[in-house]
Amino acid sequence: MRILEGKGVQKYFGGLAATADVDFHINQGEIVGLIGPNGAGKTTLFNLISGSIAPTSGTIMFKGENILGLKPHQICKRGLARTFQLVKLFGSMTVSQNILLACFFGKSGGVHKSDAQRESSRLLEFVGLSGTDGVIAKELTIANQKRLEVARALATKPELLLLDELMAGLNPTEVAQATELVLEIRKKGTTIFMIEHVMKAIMGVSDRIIALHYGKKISEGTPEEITTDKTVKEIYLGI
Amino acid sequence: MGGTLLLDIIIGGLILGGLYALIAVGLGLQYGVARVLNVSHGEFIMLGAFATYSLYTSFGINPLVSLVISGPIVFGLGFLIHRTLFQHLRKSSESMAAFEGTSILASFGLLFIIQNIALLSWGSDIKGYTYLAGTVDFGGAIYAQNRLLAFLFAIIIGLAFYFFLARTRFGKAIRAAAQDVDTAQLMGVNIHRMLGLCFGLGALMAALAGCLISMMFEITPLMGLPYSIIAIIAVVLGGLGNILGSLLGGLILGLVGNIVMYIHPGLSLIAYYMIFLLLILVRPTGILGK
Amino acid sequence: MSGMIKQLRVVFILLAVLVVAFPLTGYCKDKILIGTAISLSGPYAPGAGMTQIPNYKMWVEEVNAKGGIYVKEYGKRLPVELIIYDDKSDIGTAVKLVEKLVLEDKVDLLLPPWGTAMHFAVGPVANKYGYPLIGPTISSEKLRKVAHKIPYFFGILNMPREQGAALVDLLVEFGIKKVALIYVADAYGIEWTAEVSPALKAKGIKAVIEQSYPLGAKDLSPLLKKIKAANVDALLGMSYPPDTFLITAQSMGLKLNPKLFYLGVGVAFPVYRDKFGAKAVEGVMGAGAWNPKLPYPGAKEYYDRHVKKWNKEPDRWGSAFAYASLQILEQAIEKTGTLDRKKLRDVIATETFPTVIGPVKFEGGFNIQAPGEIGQWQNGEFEVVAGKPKRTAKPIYPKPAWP
Amino acid sequence: MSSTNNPAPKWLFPLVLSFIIIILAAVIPRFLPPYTIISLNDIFMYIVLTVSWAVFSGPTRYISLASAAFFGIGIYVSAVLGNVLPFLAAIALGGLASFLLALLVGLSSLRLRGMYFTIFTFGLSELIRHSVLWWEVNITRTVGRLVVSVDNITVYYAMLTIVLLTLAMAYFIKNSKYGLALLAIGESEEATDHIGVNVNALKILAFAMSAVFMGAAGATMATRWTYIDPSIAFNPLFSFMPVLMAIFGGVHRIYGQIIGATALTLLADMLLTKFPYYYNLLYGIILVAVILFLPQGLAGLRERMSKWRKHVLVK
Repeated sequence: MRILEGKGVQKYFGGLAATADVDFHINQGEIVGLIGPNGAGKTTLFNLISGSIAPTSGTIMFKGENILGLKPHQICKRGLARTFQLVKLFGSMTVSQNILLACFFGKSGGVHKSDAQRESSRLLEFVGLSGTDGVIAKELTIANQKRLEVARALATKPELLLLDELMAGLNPTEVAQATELVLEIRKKGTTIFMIEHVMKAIMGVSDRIIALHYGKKISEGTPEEITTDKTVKEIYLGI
Repeated sequence: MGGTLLLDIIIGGLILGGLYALIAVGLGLQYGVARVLNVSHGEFIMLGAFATYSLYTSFGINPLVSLVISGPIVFGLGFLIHRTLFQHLRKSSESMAAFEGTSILASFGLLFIIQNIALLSWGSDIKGYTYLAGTVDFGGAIYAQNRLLAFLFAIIIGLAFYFFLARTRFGKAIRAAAQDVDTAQLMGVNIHRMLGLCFGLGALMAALAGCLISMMFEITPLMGLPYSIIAIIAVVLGGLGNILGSLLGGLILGLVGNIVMYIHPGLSLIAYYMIFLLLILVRPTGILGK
Repeated sequence: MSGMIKQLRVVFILLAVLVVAFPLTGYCKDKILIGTAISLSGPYAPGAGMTQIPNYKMWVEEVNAKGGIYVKEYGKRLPVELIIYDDKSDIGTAVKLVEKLVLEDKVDLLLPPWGTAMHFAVGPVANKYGYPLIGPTISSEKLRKVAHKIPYFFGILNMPREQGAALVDLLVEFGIKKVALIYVADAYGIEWTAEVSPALKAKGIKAVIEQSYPLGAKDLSPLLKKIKAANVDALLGMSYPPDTFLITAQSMGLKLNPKLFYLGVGVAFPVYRDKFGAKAVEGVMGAGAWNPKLPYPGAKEYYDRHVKKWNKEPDRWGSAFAYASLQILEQAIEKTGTLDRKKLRDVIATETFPTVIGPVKFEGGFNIQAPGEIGQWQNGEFEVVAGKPKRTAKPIYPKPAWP
Repeated sequence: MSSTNNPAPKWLFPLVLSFIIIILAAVIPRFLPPYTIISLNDIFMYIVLTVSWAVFSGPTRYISLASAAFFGIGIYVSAVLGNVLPFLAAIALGGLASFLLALLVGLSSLRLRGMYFTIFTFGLSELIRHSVLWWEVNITRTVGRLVVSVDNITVYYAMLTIVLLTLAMAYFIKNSKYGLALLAIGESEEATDHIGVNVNALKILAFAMSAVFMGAAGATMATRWTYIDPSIAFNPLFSFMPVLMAIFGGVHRIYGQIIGATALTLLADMLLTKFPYYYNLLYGIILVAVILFLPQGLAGLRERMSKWRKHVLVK
């Protein structure tokens, strides 16, 4: 079943197409990777899906409903959450406050405070941050900030999670941990759509990969197909 | 009526705008670069005006010459204030946002202090003198000499500043610092000295504007705040951190003010603020903002 | 033991406080305490610092040099002590400080603040506590509507009704037919226009331009250019000091030379003459008229004392009125022989008082004696030119062109 | 580490405190000199303005300079309708008018951030002031209105009630999930939106809520001033003072805001009457000195003290 399906998604900034006529779909339970060189329009596509920016034209169906043009909070309430390329935590708030807020306002909404607190501890343990509840978020290491952002997104109870460069800036050990985390999230039933530059990681974890270039989809397929795709090799892998 | 009068009004507006531009560029340096929203900017204008007045009426010193005396003093005062007060605040504030808050509070303090000292030294009376009040006639369009002079000053200083910012190393450092202090620091600039100089330069321009204002209007120790407000509006309108924007903002304020004053004096302030608010809504980061 | 010492100490301190505080309770009256909350800072400070505060201080000094005011009920002269608070040109502060003067400092008398708005705010408060107040800087027709509700308040300055009528009479006298009427968009401008505009119509004088402009304008040349183009006989500006100065400077620049040039508050200030020069302002007319040549006892002496003490001339608008209001207060105390404010009020309301602005008499709370309504600068003196019987000089008409 | 997971005392403390305040406040006017009550009215007024301002501007970091507009609209409601409406109705209407005006201001300024928001709100207040002035000059042809005056004790109780309501509102918003969300808006508006918070609605609503008691306070205080005109009612000082007082006391703590408002009002009172000619000088020096040594405001003092105490105890 297709949980997310985009048709003819276009976004122009001035006269420049950030994404031009992109068609894509994500199946329930999949992990799909989105790759492409800088400026290929990956983050723009995420912004369009999550409602950060309004599209020029096209449709994006989420669970059979067109969500294009909805506001981010409305999309979140429908079960779609995301993280950001540059971490956007509530830096001066505590780790647990970051997550509590997502519990209160996310898809489930109206959660009682004690339930939210339980959920928060569970999520922190899940992403490997147990015991940091009272720490001020901006005092965490970059890797831990990224984990916290994932936990915060999960706290909204998403069915589809968009991860924007989760592994950028992490060392090899941390990359391995992050990969593990992605798989764990999927195991719990959340579908994942992720932008990644760390090729080894994304090839290892994705079921399917979409490649963008200059706002256009140039290729789509299993990791093996992508690595052998001529066009991708030429423009993206630089071979 | 008709075309020539309208042109006349527009030129008149630009002339007043020139003065505002001068004030705005001064504040633009202090707020755009040094990040101090200096509400006491008008007090430095007042100091400049009273220095000119006192030197002229007591010692007969030509108001333009008096700048040579009052200019460096006010510049030094501004530099010193930044060194002792704002630099310290900047270091002790945990974030730039916090610094903006505390610096507003401190500059309010400065406003009260300077105004009170001026009241004690000059009394609250209205004062004034006449200098260059004569007019210049451009084929029927008449302008006061002192207003033309103010405009001329504003343009010269504006252009000089533009080239200073665009061409010199120090100017480039200022521009960099307006965008991002860390980068400027990477360029090897002594950031605190530079911010202090910017603040001093801002005060200097205020004093210069004060000198010109004292030729055009009557002066009192309480005259400062309205000018601070004009400057803040012009800077924001032009785009924070953009010196050319501040210049433009000042010109626009003067121009809009004069045009609405001509069309309907009774509605002029309403129209004035409406235009300003609409401009901000259309350009939410200022006319020359990113 | 130590507890007892502590108790004793408390008793001792209480006694000491009582001894110290006793004279303050007014039992043995040794001075007249007068208080005022007036603008030492903020936008009203220039006005207050020119028209009222110098006169307040000078009067206190003069009274005390005589040994004080003789108060019969105490059988001796009581010196005056003046408490001045700064109302910051803020109504809330003014009201509060007046209540502090009354309730906490327990002053015997109050002196008024500066400006129409402040008088409107403080007047009712003074009235509530039964303090007579003679306001030298309120000029408002609205006051007539509320005067009966505040019997302790007296308006001594010229009101727009009489002053406006005098101005229009002047226009009729000169046979002026076409005028421009501009006014500042504030209480003063509106009330004046409300009086003058219909009076002009009644006399068949045409106001080809009738236009308000905002307070605090920095450039009125667009409006003045319109007036110049309209080629009127008279410019009537119901203006406040900043715009009075601005209109004058810009009219000079534009060579706007109507035959009669009248502006509101500010023309009568000596600084107006000094800024532009006596020659330049020759023939300019303005609101308010008093000068030391007026034949009232003490007028010349008052002027000289003011110049000597402050090294500046009193303004020809409200200064003498402010001083006169103090003279009235002093005379009222001497007449009644008491500091009983009810009695003082009744005497002020009914008797006639010789002052530097002439014999002041209040009817329904309003002074019916004016030394003059409109003045004109002539050879460096602000001559009274209207009402006609009070003239100290013949009006110059038409006004000489700007130099 | 902060100890936010122990709800009982956190609830108990303000409850007990407010009881004490209510009881004291009900009894106090009988025993206090009348001028002290007048002073308290002023303190109450500034507490309402400061705490209200901080409800929105504190957590979100959107520095609003529209307080004068909200306060002023309340004043005008009271001046225009004071003759025909009972005191309480005028107060309630003042609050409502202020609420509606704030909704409008909030709606129109949604696009703006940082200083642009600040100057926009300032410009809007000035626009409102000049529009009211224009209306009075050209339509009613009278600038300046006399307000029906109300005795000081009644004003005192009205202001006390408004203060308590303001504090209650501030407290409940701060400790609710919406308070947390406002704080998050101050950190990252985009992220807040993406975790399901209707940011625009919350911003506008909080802004409007913060205006209610400013308007009510305006309607109440107008009766003390007896005379008002647009420049008195919409005096920009009422926009600046709450900001100063909040920063002076400490923006992020309600008690800091209360202390800031109280301290600066008392300080002004004291200096104004003791040193009428040096008042601004001393006031300015104190402002500068406090901000130099306590950049966190007076509330920072407590944190400093406790740090220092720990330091000493360790030794």
